[in-house]
Amino acid sequence: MRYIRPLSIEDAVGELAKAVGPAAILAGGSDLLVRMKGGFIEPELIVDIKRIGGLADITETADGFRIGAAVPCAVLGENKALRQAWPGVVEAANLIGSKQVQGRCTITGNLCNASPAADSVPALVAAGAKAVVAGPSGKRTIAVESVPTGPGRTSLAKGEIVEAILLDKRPEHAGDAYLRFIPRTEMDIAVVSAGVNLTLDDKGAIKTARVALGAAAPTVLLVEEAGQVLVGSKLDEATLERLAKICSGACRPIDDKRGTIEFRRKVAGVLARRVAAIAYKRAGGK
Amino acid sequence: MVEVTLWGSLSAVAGGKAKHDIEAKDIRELFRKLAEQYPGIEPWIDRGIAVAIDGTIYRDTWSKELPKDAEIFLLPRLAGG
Amino acid sequence: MAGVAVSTTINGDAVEYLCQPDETLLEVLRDRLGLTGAKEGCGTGDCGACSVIVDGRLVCSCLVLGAEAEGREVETIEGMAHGDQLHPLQQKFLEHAALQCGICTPGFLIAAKDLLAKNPSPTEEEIRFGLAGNLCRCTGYDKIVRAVQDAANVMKGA
Amino acid sequence: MNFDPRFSGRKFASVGTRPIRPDGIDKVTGRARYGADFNMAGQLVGRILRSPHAHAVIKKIDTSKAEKLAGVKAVITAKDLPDLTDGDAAMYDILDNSMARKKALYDGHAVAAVAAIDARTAREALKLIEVDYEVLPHVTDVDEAAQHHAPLINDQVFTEGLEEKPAKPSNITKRTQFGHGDVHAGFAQADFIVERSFKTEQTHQGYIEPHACVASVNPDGTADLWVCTQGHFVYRQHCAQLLGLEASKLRVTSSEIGGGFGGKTHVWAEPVALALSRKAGRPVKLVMTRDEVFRASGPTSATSIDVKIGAKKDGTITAAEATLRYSCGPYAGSWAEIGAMTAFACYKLENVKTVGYEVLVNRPKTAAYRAPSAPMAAFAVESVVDELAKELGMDAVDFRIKNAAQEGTRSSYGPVYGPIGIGPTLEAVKNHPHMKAPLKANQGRGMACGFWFNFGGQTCTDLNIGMDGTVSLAVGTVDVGGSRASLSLVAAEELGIDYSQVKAVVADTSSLGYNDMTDGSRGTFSSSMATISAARNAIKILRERAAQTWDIPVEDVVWEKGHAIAKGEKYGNLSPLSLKDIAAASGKTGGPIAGHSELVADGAGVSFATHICDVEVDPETGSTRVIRYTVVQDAGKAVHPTYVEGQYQGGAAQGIGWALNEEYIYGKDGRLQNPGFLDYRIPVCSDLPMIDTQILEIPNPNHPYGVRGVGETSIVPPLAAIANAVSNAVGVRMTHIPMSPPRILAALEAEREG
Repeated sequence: MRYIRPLSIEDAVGELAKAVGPAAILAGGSDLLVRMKGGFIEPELIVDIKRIGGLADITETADGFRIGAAVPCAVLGENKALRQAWPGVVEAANLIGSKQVQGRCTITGNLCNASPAADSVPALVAAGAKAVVAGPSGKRTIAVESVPTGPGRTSLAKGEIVEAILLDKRPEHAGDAYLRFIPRTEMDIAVVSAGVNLTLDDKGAIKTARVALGAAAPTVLLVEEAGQVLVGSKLDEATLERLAKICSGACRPIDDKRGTIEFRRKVAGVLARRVAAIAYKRAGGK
Repeated sequence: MVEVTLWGSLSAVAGGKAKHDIEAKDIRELFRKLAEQYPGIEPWIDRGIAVAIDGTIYRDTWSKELPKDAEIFLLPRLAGG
Repeated sequence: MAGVAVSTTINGDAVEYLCQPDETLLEVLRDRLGLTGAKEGCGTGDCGACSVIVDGRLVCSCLVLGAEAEGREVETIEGMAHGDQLHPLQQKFLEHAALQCGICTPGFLIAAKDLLAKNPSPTEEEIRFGLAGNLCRCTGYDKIVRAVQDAANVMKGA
Repeated sequence: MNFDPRFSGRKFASVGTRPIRPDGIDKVTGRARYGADFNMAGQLVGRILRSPHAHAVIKKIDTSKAEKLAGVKAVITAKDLPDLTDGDAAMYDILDNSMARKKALYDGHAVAAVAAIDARTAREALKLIEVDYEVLPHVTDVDEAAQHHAPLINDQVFTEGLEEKPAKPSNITKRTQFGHGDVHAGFAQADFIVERSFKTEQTHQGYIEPHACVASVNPDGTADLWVCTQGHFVYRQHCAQLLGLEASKLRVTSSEIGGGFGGKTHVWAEPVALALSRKAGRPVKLVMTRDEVFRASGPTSATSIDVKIGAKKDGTITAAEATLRYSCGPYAGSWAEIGAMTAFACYKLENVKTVGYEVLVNRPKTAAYRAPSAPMAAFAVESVVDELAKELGMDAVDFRIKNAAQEGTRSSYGPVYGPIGIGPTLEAVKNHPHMKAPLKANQGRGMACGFWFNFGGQTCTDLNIGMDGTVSLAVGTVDVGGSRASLSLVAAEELGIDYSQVKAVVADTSSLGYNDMTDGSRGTFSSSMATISAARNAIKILRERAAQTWDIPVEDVVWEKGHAIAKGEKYGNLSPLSLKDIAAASGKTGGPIAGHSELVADGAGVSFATHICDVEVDPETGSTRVIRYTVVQDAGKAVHPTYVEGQYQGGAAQGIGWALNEEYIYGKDGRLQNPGFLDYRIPVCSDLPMIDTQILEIPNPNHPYGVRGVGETSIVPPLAAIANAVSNAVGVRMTHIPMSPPRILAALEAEREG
């Protein structure tokens, strides 16, 4: 086993591309070290990407925000501009694990770990976030929802690293929010979760909407029909009712130690309603 | 002579009788005489029997005297956390 | 397996060690450096008993590799008191009997120190959510929360 | 020994104060040494290979490849722990549980172990051990296991306690029965009867410190064991017997213990560590992982309980009956028996009958968990009591007060009660401001009562007075939550000196006589009795030394407030001698001054608690939050009230976790699905409110200071108190613990659909 700490993304990609045995990328390590401890993965190469230039920074650009792959979730919460623009993404990131875990974990890691219950992913999907992928054949930018392909599986090729997550600049009257259901008040993995991202027109009606559900299917679900039902509304009761019904119906959940199929279906609808109301309020809707 | 009451399961190995009159001055003698009369009780004594004398439970003090007219109740010896 | 040479700072002192690439900072602290104040309750980041502060950030040392400490500053429970002067949190934990078995105590003290550094006047709710990553099975948290509240008051006055 | 344990009603100077504990600074600075914090020269790392199957015959174990791995110093299987138990069935079970002999009986059962130079090598070695299993059908559910067609876990088990030995073996090891009167006649008199069935899932004590030890066996048969345990003397007996060592040559030192709650009351991996050390010829450190703690230590029983209670219109209970089935893991236990004894202990009943069935399942060996078996029985009984009060149209507290046991009541488990605290706790609750506080929508208030016996037992204590007048107190009951502070207070009280002059330590097994373990809430009760006795013995010597100094008869010397005083006018000019004065001169008056005591602390006083709980239920998700909680409990006498409060709060918090979220979840494959703190959800700080406490002091007549035990009773009422609160909040009667959100939501949906 080798531990390396490359200083450039090219070096990191190169090492990963030529690795013979299993290789792992280390940013926050909050998933990787748990899997190593449990014996689920025995990497021959660990590539620590935290010292690569730019990967530990959040930068505000003309197009929005670029969040480096090694930025701990706690740092997202400390960035005022990001918090104001994307409160739903930030609150999702700051729900992962404990304060201790938030000091280490990253939204990129959360995405690439490819758990359907990852907290930050529904918020990122609803936000229309993009992932910048660096690989042996250059860089590409893809929608975050195209990264995970199933529990623990991603579309990334050998040698590829997600080096940053991009979030758009916010227009006027925009808001996002994220809610999850857990049995305790902290420390649990989401039993089911929902993220909503809205923009409003000048009259306060919803202009665009994206709704995503977590722990409701093998990957985070972007429920396009749920977004469509919101567009044009001011979140009246009938719309919320339809939203809940569509979200419950869109779920393809499983029975497991964290919840039942019936529970997840029902609560997906409940959370969608509640989270839409929060996002609407944040966007300035009344 | 003291009157001793056995709990339900113990009376099953003591001729199905819950109440027994026994001439015994202390707990040690009580156990010895019970075992003589009902050999099936012996493994229970080995596993541990507590004795309640007028409501106070004795688990290990076999030298404890049994006052006349006292209420004597046998109980299983328990585990605690 | 190739060992990794690490130069770091622990409780203000320069420290060098050689560790395996998959060895956690918790293992390094406990097994190589004799700093057994951080405890392993789970090894998976779920109990907070191994909490330490790395470069000003509260982390579970079981979820950090020893190799990652290169060039960092690590604070552990062993560095919390100044000589024979207990930190106000340590003193208040004693006064409030905020510990029974005490196994979670080092982690709680480190987490509480981090909490008060970031928020010197936390509400009860902020304390409870701020310390939610530290499990205690003995106290029901009541006396821990009160000790932190009391320590916060003392530290503000100081 | 001539020791008078009777309550004296004295006034206290030290007892009842709240000083800082003697082991406090070590614990806030990280210096305190727990099970895993100790090391020996040349120490190896031990690790255990565990069965992935719930039930399987072990056909063959091939360890040859592991033995050949560089750095491996010993590999053992059950062959290295031969059966020396000589017909002692309970010890045989402990042996078989330490290392499976013929069959693996649960997911996590130990089958082999290695000692190697480091953890990585040990882990590699485990992978090289080849075990050939023949997988058998398994059963993990208590009700399914009790069925006659269930897979048999042990074909030598024929149910005990029946009038005739059954013809066929089964998974029911024992039937027990308690009660008096005639329940049929009692139910015939009842105007209202409520009958319900309940289930509770298996929970774990959840101590944060995994089991850990360092074992060192020497070629001459001497050995040392450093271990986190609730009873090092008991561990010594177990290990000596299982390893064939002489007890006095095995020194066991109890480390600081990071929580036990009953789970560290008998040996698990310690015999394995000793066997590894014996084979390797080097010390071995063995620390369980969290996964191993959940899979292979001793959680509490899962239960299935039926309760039936009848009452007259005026609120008098006429009859009460319960049938209790408790899981024991794969080995015989007496857990339903305790449930059957405690179920109705709070009430004065003319006609009562309880029947318990001990049920074997393919789960880890059940161990004690804080007032073991009582919380589940109380959940079932107190739920029915609440429902019956509603049917009668009576207030829940008044109904309980009307039927509460009192001094002179025949308990449901047999003996007649002395002075007890159930009535006073109920009266205190009735008058508590919490009962009158307003509630909002979806909030509900519940209350419930609980009982625990409390234990005494064998206890030995040494009290040594230094030449500077300070006192060291060596006790043999492990300090699990501040007892060194309490016992120092007791020594100070009895000697009449300041608390700061006393320091209590827990002595190892070679330094003190035998002590039973710290269980059954006995630590402070028993060791305080022994400390008082030891102090009185020391005072006798102190008086003799003073008499010698003054050259007067010892009968004329009394001990008051830490001083020897010459009594009588003729000694008017003799100024009192302090303990310090006498100690300073001890070298010339006869040598060291000490008091010893060895006794059986019997006569522990039963204790009762009543809890009040407010919850808020989210009717759309079934999520339940405890928003206010109050514990009222009889302590007999609170020696260190802060630590008594701590016990009340801690027990309540554990009960809250059990009530709402904690449970062992097994898959169809018989494997534990949630062996970690992520999915075995013990309460976190933000889950709980402050937990208010009210200490009542109804003296135990059998202790000089009136002390009862305080540690366990507080976990008994919460399950029922929360279930009653949920029922009052949203109108559904929850009969399955934990009341997790999916269960509550399903119950609410069923209610809405009618």
